[in-house]
Parts: sequence; C-alpha cells; structure tokens
Amino acid sequence: MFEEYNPLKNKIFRIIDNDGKVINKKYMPEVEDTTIVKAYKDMLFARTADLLTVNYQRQGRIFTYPPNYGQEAISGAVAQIIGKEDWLVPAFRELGTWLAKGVTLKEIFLYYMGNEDACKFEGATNTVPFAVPIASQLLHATGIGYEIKLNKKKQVVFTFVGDGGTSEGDFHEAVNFAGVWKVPVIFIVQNNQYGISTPTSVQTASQSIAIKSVAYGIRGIQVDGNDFFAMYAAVKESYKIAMENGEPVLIEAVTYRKGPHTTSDDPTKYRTKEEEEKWDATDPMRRLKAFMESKKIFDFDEEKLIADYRKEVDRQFVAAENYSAYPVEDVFKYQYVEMPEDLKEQQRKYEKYLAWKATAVK
Amino acid sequence: MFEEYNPLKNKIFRIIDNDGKVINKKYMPEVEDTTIVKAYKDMLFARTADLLTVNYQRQGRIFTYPPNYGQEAISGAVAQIIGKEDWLVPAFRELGTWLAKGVTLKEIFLYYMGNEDACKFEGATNTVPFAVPIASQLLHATGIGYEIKLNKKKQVVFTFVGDGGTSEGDFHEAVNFAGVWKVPVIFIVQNNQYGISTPTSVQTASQSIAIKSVAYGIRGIQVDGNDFFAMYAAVKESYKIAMENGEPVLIEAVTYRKGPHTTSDDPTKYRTKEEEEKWDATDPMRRLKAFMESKKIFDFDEEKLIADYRKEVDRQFVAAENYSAYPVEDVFKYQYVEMPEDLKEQQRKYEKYLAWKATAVK
Amino acid sequence: MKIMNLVNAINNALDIKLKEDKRVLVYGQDVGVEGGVFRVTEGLQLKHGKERVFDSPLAESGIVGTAVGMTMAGLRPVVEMQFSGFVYPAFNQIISHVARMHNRSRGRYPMSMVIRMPYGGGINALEHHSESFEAAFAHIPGLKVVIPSTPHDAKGLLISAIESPDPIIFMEPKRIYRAIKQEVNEDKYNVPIGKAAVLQQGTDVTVVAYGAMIREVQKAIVLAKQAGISVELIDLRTIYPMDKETILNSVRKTGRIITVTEGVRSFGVASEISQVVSEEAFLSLEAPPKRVTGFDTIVPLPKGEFHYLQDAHKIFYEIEQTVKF
Amino acid sequence: MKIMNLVNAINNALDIKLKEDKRVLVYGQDVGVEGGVFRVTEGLQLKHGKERVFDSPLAESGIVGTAVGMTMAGLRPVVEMQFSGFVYPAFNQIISHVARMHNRSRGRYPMSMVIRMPYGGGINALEHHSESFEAAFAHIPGLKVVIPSTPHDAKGLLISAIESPDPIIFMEPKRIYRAIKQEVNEDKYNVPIGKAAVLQQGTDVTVVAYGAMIREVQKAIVLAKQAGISVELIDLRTIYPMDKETILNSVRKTGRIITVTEGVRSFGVASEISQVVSEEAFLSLEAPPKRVTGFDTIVPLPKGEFHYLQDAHKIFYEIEQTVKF
Ligand SMILES: Cc1ncc(C[n+]2csc(CCOP(=O)(O)OP(=O)(O)O)c2C)c(N)n1
Ligand SMILES: Cc1ncc(C[n+]2csc(CCOP(=O)(O)OP(=O)(O)O)c2C)c(N)n1
Ligand SMILES: [Mg+2]
Ligand SMILES: [Mg+2]
Repeated sequence: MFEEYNPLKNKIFRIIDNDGKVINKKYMPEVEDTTIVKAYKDMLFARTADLLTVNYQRQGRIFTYPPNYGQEAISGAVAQIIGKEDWLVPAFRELGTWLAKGVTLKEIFLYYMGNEDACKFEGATNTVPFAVPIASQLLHATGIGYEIKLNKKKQVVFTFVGDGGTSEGDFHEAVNFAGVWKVPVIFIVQNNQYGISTPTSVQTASQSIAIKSVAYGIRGIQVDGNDFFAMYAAVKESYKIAMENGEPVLIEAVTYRKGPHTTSDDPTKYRTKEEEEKWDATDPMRRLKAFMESKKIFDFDEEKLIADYRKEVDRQFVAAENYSAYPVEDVFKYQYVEMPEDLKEQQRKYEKYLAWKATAVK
Repeated sequence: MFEEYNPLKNKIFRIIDNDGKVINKKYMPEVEDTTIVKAYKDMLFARTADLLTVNYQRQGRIFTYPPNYGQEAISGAVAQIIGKEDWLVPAFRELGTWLAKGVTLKEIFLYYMGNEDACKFEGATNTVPFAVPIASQLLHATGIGYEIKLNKKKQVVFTFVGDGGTSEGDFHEAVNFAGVWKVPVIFIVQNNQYGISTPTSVQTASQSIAIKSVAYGIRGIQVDGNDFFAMYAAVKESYKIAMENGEPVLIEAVTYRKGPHTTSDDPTKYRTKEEEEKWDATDPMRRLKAFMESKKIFDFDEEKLIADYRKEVDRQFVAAENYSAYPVEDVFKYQYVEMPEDLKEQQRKYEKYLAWKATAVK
Repeated sequence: MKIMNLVNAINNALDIKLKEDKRVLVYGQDVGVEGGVFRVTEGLQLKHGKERVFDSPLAESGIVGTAVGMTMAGLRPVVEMQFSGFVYPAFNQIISHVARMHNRSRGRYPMSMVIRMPYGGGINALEHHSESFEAAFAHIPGLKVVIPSTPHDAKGLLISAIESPDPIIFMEPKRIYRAIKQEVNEDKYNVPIGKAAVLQQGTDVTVVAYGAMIREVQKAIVLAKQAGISVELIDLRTIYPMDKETILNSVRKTGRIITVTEGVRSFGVASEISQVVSEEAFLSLEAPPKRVTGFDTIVPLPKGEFHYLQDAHKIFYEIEQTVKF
Repeated sequence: MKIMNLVNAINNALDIKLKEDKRVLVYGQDVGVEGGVFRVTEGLQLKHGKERVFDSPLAESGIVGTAVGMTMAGLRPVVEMQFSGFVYPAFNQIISHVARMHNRSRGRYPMSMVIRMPYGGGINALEHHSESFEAAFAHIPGLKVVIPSTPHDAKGLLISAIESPDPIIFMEPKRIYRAIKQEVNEDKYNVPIGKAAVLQQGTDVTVVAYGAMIREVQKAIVLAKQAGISVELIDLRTIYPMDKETILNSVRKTGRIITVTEGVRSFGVASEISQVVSEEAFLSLEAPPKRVTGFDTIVPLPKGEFHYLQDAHKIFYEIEQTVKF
C-alpha cells in the first residue's frame, strides 16, 4: 500500500466513492460487518454529540467549542484499531478517538465548561490531555514512542494535528526525531482544508502533506479521510508497521471541516457556499451509510438511535453541569507535587481575603 | 538540471572527479579561465586565512574559531556569482562568501577577538551579521526575500546553514514560508557530515537533505560541494531561477569539515582517521588545481601567492589587534536607538563606580 | 472625533500607518481575509492589498523571524500573535534577534518592528489564552513593552510603536477590547512611549496599574473614597522603559504604593516597581510597597479563573491594609 | 571522598542516578559520544549504553518536547541544553508543557524531568553564550529553578532534582565549572531544593547571591572585613521556590540587604528578593535594599564583557554604600 500510494505519485488512497461503491477492491480491508456497524454507530454518536454541543454553546452553557462535524470517519476508523494500551496524544478535533480511548463526554463537556478536572480522563488509559498550542503535542508522541522502544513494549502512539499545524517547527522536529529514533508513532494530519480562516495553500506549497514524510525518511500516505474504509485500511496497515517494525508513519487524512473553526467563528467570511456544497457530497457518514445499505447491513432505526444518543449526551452534559463547584484549593494544589511554602502562603492569604470579603462586601 | 537531478532520484550532481577530470560534460558550466583562476585564488586566500586563524587562536590571540578548512569550494563558487546588491544572510562557516561581499578579514578577526564593532561590515552591502543560534537566520533570509518581491527588486538572497541546522524548527518554517511566498532565496546547506560531534545520520533519517525541498514544493538539488564546477553550475542555475522566477531553491552541498568544529573541539573523539583520509581524496582545492593543470591554466607560483596572502592576512590581523579599546559607552549605546533614561542612569552610575575604583583600588 | 473601542482604535492606527507609510506591513495568522480572530485588522486587506496585509502560515517563529528580515531590508512590519499565549514558539527570534540585531550590527540594522498580541484573562477562554507575560519581555534588553488601557492611548501608542526605531512588544488587554468606548480623534496623533499617565490625583496611596487592571482600580477607588481614602492612580502604559519619575514623584507625596497586575506574582512587574521605589524613595515610604497580582500559578480555566483575577474588592482590601499600616 | 570540580560532581550525580534508576535517561546535543562540549557527560554513554545516554538532533524544542512525552510514559529524562542561550527554541515546550502538564492533567502526569544548562558569562565566549535568564524561568509557574555554586551542592542538588516529582531547570555556572574544587562524597546524597545556605555569618549587611557570584562576593567580603564591615552571605541555591525564611531572618538581624546576580537588572531576581524583604521585613530595614546586577543590556562580547560582570570591587562598593546609608 505504501509503495503503491507513495506520496511522490500524488495519488490519494480511496476505497469507496461518494455513493459508497467500492472502487478499489484490491485494498478493500477485511472488516467484519459488526465492526462496520459499530463504526457507523460510533460516528453517529460522535456527530450527535458534536451537533448537540454546538447547541449547548449557543445556549450559553459551555464556552467556545471546536466542532468535528464532517471529520468523523478519521476517528471512526482509528477507534476500531486503537488498543487499550496504545497511547493517544490528541490535538482537539478527534472526538471519536477520545471516546474510543474511554474519555467520557462528561469530561469533554467539563473541559469546555472550563474545569481542568476534565483532563484527568479517569477511564482512559494512556491518554494525554488536549493540546492547545498547535503541533507541540507531536513531540510528546515521539517521546512516548521512545519509551515504548526502550522498554520493548507492544504499544503504538497515535497523535493528531491539523493541516495548519504542519507549518509549525514542532511538526518538523517531532516527525524528524521519530524518523531518526525509529519509534512507533502514527502521525495523523487531519487536513480539513483550513486552519481557522487560512486555506492549506497558504500553509505550504508542497504537493501534499503526505509527501512531507519523504523529508523524514518515513512512510507516508494521503488518504481520503472521508472514506471510512480507506482510513481503516491505512490505519490498520500503519499500525502493523508501527507495532512490528517499530516505525513511524505519516497519514494525511483529507477531509473537510463542515462547521466553523469554533463556535466563535463565521466561515462565510472566507469560503463559498459552492465550496461547502462540493465537499458535502463527500460526507463520510452518508458514504458509509450508502455502502452499508448496498450491503444490506444498515439494519437499525437510525432516528431511534439518534434519539437515544441525544438522551445519553444530554445525561452526560447535565452530569458535567452538576459537577461540583471549583474549590479555591484547586487553583493551587496541582501546580506542584511538592508545593512551595510561598504558594501555600498565597493560598492562605487569599482565603483570608475571601473571609473578609464574605463579611465586608454585601 | 533540477529535473535530471531531482533529489528523488538520489543522484548527486558532480562535474569533475577527484582527479579534476570532467565526468559530466553536459552540465560543465561555461566559466572563463580568468574566473576559474580567480576562484582558485579566492579559495586559496580563504584557506590561507583560515589556517592562519587557527594558529592565532593557538597563540591565544583570538578566542574560539570555527574553521572552514575543506569547505572552500562552496563559497568559492558563490563568490563568483553573488552580486553587490544581493543579500548575504550567513551562518558562520562561509568565509569565502563573506569576503566576496566585502567583509574584511580585519572585521572577522575583530569578531573572534570579541568586539561587536566587527559586524558593522562597513564595506559590505546587504550583509547581515553572523548568526549564532543555529538556523534562526534562515527566516531572516525569507523575510528579506519578501521585501525584494514586494518592491520588485532585482536581487537574490543567499543564506547558509549546516546539516545539523536542518533539524531545527526554524529551518522548516523558513523554507516553508519561502515556498508559500515564492521569494528569491537560495538556501545552501553545507552538509559537512557533522554538527559538532553528531553525524548527519543522527540528524535525520531522510535519504538526503536536498530531498527535503519536496516537503516545501520548491526545487532542490544535492551537489558535490567539493567540486567547484558542480557548485558553480548549481548556484548559477539557482540564481537564474531565483532572479527570473522569484523562486526559492534548496542546495545541499555535500562536503567535509576537515578540521575540528571549533578550535575547542577534538574530532578524534568521534571520527576515525580512515574516514578523514577517505574524504581527503575529495579535497576541493586539489581537485580544482588538477583540473587547472590539465587545462594548463595553473600558471602562477602558488607558494609565492601563499606567502603574499599570509602577509596580507597578518596585516589585517594586526590591524584588528590594534583596534581601539572597547569604550564603556559601547556597552550601552547600541541597545536602543532611543536609549531609556534608566539605562543612561545605569551608565552614569557605572562610570561613577569606575572613577571610585580608579582611586580606591590600587 | 468618533466613538471607538480598543479594537477600533488599533484598527484605525494600523490603517493610518498603512496609508501613510508604504514600508508598513501587517501580517499574522488569519489577519488578512478574516481580519483577525478579534477583528482588529478587519477591512485592512481590502483597503491596502494582499501584499501588505496578509495571512501567514501557522508558525510564530516564522512570523517573527521573517519580520526581522523584512525590517533589515527596510520594511516596518507589524505582526500579530493570535494570543500572547502563543508567542512562545517565537521566543528565540524575539530574544536572539528582535532584541539584539541593532546592537549586534552596531546600529546598522535597527529593529523598527512591532509585535502585537492580545493578552490577559477574563474572557472565559481555554488554557493558554489568558496569560500576562509582560514581565519576561520587560526583562529582555533591547525590547520595549507597551500596554494601553484606553482606545485613545491604544491608537496613539501604536502609532508611536510603529514609528519607533526600536522594537516594540505591544500587548493588548483583550478583556477590555470592546468594553471601553471613548471619543477618539480620527486624525493621526502620538502618545509617547515611556511615559506614564496620572489618571487621578490622590494623597494617601499611589496605585500603579496598566491594561485591563486600570478599570478595576478605578472601581476600587470608588470604594476607597467611601472609606475616606484618597488614591493616586498611575497608568504605567509602558512597562519598559519604565517612567520612574512619575512613580517616584507620586510616592514621595503619598508615602505608599501598591502595584496591580494580572500576571504571576513572583518575579513580576510589581516586584520591579516596588523595588524601584524602595531603592529611590526609601525615606518617603511609610508602608511596605505592596503587590496585588495573580498567584504563582497557571491562570485557571474559566470556572476557577475569577479566583486568579484582580477585582475591585481585592484591590480595595490591599489599599485599606496599606493605608492602615 | 574525592576532589571534584563542578563538572566532575555533576557527572557523578548523573552516573549515580543512571545506575540506580533505570528510568533515568540523559540526552541532548553531543552529550553521548563526545560527552558534551563541557565534558559534563563524559563516559556516561560508555557506562550506561547508547539507549540511555545519547546524542539528539540539533533541535531544542525537540529535545524538551520529547522529554515531556518520555516523562508522561514514566521515564525520568535529564536533558541538556548546550548553553542556556540556546534554550529559547524550547521555550514553548517549557512554559506550555513542562510547567503545566501536571496541573493540566490534574496530577496524572507529574513532570519529573530535569533540564540542565550551563549559564552565565566570564568565559570569553561568543554572543548568546553568556546569558543568565533565571529570572524568567523563576517567573513561570510550575517550574523550580536550581543553581549550585559548589561541587558538593551541584551533586546533591542534581540528585534531588532528578528525584523531584516537579520539573527542575538546573542552571550550571559554567564560569566556575572547573575553577572550584572540593572534597565530595562519592556516595549518593541529597541537598534539598528550596533551601538556601548561610555561608558566612555577619552583622552589618546581608548579601544574597548564587552560582558564580558567590565566589565574587567572598572576595568582596575580604575587602569589607578590611573596612570593618561584617557581611552575612547567603547562597540562594534555589531561585524558585525561594527560601524566604533564611533571607528574612538574616535581614531582621542585619537590617540591610544586597542581592548580587549576573543577569539583567530590571525585572530580575534581585528585584524579587528586594521586594520580598521590603514587604515582609519593612520595619527591620535600615537602608534601601540594593541590587548589584548586570545592566539592562545584552552581555557584551569578550572585549567589553568585564564591564558587565560583577566583581569583588563592584560588590564591595555597594556594600560600603549600603552600610553608610
Ligand atoms: C501555537 C499556536 N498558535 C496559534 C494558535 C491559535 N489557533 C488555534 S486553532 C488554529 C488553527 C489550527 O488549524 P489546523 O492545524 O488546520 O487545525 P484545525 O483547527 O483545522 O483542526 C489556530 C491558529 C494555537 N492554538 N497555537
Ligand atoms: C540553537 C542553537 N543550538 C545549539 C547551538 C550550539 N552549536 C553551535 S554550532 C553547532 C553545530 C552546528 O552543526 P551544523 O549545523 O552541521 O553546522 P557546522 O558547524 O557543521 O557548520 C551547535 C550545536 C547553537 N549555536 N544554536
Ligand atoms: Mg485544519
Ligand atoms: Mg555540519
């Protein structure tokens, strides 16, 4: 696969077309029907949650939120492959992968409600908090990869970044170190065509993002990120390479951010309706559904499912809303494991002030 | 040339062999005999100065110095092409190019004697001070390229970096910005096989450094940097592309640092005699000399020339040694164009202290 | 005169300088088509062209580093960091080149460039979107650090910054980007760099602040007045070089000083101001110089952020304590 | 016991921890085969293998960023920045992750890692090889900043740093790397982080210093003694968290304080120490707290550097002035 789709050939790896028809039998992965159904449901759950979250934001119940809408197949595929012991080093737009690792919606909501407790990720093994400074997380993935190699563990690191993020120096250093150290890291670039308002053509003049793998002597591939099967096959193969050879891989997942950058963003300022419509035809869920229908495995009541999902999402949202208040001590106690005396003193003084305020200010 | 030597083909661009014989007639550049002679003399002057400088350092007359020994053909070629209005954004190991721009040995010596006045580069147009933080200068080159483009000037920017420097994020950002902005910058990577003690194989797993150009959508080429004619032809062609199309080019000049990293370094710690001898056979000056002899244009007394050069080098060295003392005010006066009051006050107080010290301390 | 908020005033300053000086460029992430995430550069690309107002790749070191090159080549770039919390990848370029090229080249290449960035908390933002790192910039020799607190000053200071032959870190208190409106002259004018402003005369205690803290101090002054305390308020406006004279004159009169900043407490701006006063007005001091600042902690996420921020009560509390000393 | 200089002592500390704790790794530019440009890591690769002591690519953000990942995965990397002047490309990783991951993950990922770097002037080096930027690191919440001044302390502090669950910026005064020799215990021992040491008792004035400045102050103390002045000398050893108690106890006794640092004056460590004293021992102060520091300038190249450095005379000059106040 990596030979045939060597990024130098400038070919995108695709398996089904926009109508869900298999156009690349050779590489059609063997996926159990149950897995396909599960993947679709995972994606549907993620999309349902994502759309609802935007609603919550509009209602003023959370702060700014970056939607995943349109990019679900990427995480949908990773979710079927990533294991409990594998590491996830996220960016901030791969909801489905977080859920697969065991991060809960409640935690995610808590995060966008502005509480650090979210990132404990209590039910998720080997999962790192969301990274806000673009591309900086990729180096963490490489470092984790080194530990896996050093201790000869059977693990793979999955890490994510956007097309915009490939412009940062840290992208270069992370993939380069991974190439030199030969560590099992799968770098997934979600090329959703924009970094906020900036199109990929302003980020780089390179023919593709996948081709950047050549600069690091590692395998790379450009995949139709809205094609579940292509993503599944590419990630599966990458996983094998990472696990068996201990080598890094760069996957460019070509997709489209159907929504705004965040709930504060207005994409009509910088892109056209025509463009949006063009990409609409590639919607990953519609394509997968069409495939499933043709295979007669779309045998569930989607409306009903969505209704259930909405309830579940809401339940978790309310749980996040009911999360206990932010105690003063939480401002201080996680700064250090061994807290400096002076910081303790700052806390004491602040508590004294709060006591004063409680009586002095009505 | 850039087609035929596309770095994806993993071919090095070479014109003469180690015995100075032309092995690549197709690309043998048209160079006047007088230019060849001048280039050889330039290289000889640079090498003479360089070796003497190491001596001065051993005598304790300058501080640490990074020798150019073995890398002379790269600057030897650039020197014949770079124009008065072209910009030079140096690293710190391209002596011949500095001299071509009009930097004087005296200034260079002054620099390594530890005086900032060196970097005024009074006789050199469009020449930027040496850059110590590895790779950071490359971004300056791209920025200058933007100005050239904006104001439609007829200029090209030459900038240098080492193989080690390609690992830095700034390398990535600089070449990437240049690709996106399409600006006339020639990035020359002097791949001298080491960054201090670290071999290139520890810097990157990529097949070559030239191939990194692919990641930025720009032209690149791997050149035998110890082959004057190959360097000349590649730089000439790059210059044309930069000037006429306004495009950036990445040249990997493969060479060998025959000396230590700096006068404080001991290369026997990390490389073998055999390796050094192997590379000795590729010495750029010997190869060019062999070519000239075969063409019967080596018609000068080299020993005599070296003797003259040594005198000139020494004259400039002594001039640097006799440079006026470092006045107190120079510590302060260049920090700002508009000096803060408090800094003036710091200077006044320090002068007061010096006056006290002059009387109080015997 | 026109009613402007800080965003309008900064936009206006950029517009004026883009129009009058062809060397001026404006670029950064999303500043072109989008007009910046805070809309500070809105409309400028349309007016001044894509070559002078444009989106850059997503790389802060790249943005600042290329600006260094442009400046050497004679341009006067005004670059934007999308948030001050994302300036760190550019730190090497700032400290090693922006701050030093003029000295390194012995005056040949003055770094007449401006790095703009919204800073500070109070907008319910994600991590890294709320920081106040001015103390570190002010500690870097070669830079000047400017922070306006009103639309009027923002415009005049930014114009001065763009015209300054020295490099300016221009930090914009995003918490009050749209909160403060004022009549602003539409013509060009300058507010000088390095000069503080006495916003209110008083006799009992001097309060020094800047940026979004000014508004909070003003509220605290109302409380203080009710308690019979007369506060002198100084808006620092430039963090470095600091207007020591204005501060010292005030403290010589009041005998007491409190500095209010958003940033981290230790090794912060308040420590510097306090020490300047201790050193140079020691005998005038009737109480220890005090600091009202953030804690030595990371700014908490929105649910905990109010603990970290300075508000009128916290400031008043310290004013009262200092006056009682 | 064995005679060691700072280089030997640091090497010894790394050796001990590499041997006793398999989680410990040492990497950075040229630290493996070459043993570092100052030979601090000499011999360690041979002893502990290429997988645990190795050369990295030339990229500081890469070095620190990968160390963050390794730490999350349970290793305890000790990385080297070749000079503190080259740490800036790693600034984003340090401030955004090293300092914050523990808080961000609410305790799940403590950042038990060490970033070592030689710092300071006085070795006739090129630009960027002489800086002292500890104040900025100390201003970053989440970090601890340690600077030894003797071989004994260097070893014990580095061992404590490697064992610390919090991230440590470990700055090594390269000017005295080989200049100070001492009998050092070859066994493992700890010197606690956050504790200053009173190196000399005195009654007239407290001098706080650290790193290479200690030796200069000691020389100044000889001059002071000749002038009949009794100096109490405190070696700070940890810049953050600062041992306020030791400083305050001393000042309560002497009534006077001078801080001596190599770094830039404004917004520096001396300002913080002074302010702590002003705030908490105001009534004990008989003279303004004073700073003996570098100027607000870039460290000059070797020909001018001596102007910038603090020496015994400059320190004595200030001691005398303060005592006379
Ligand atoms: C270092 C840094 N610079 C700037 C930002 C502000 N910012 C947040 S998201 C974003 C765009 C990211 O684009 P891309 O990498 O394509 O990811 P996408 O949002 O499209 O998923 C920017 C500029 C940031 N978070 N970090
Ligand atoms: C940012 C930065 N990191 C580290 C150094 C220290 N240093 C100076 S030269 C050098 C090696 C450079 O290697 P290379 O780029 O191959 O250039 P060469 O010296 O071989 O010409 C290093 C690590 C530096 N100057 N700047
Ligand atoms: Mg994107
Ligand atoms: Mg090299």
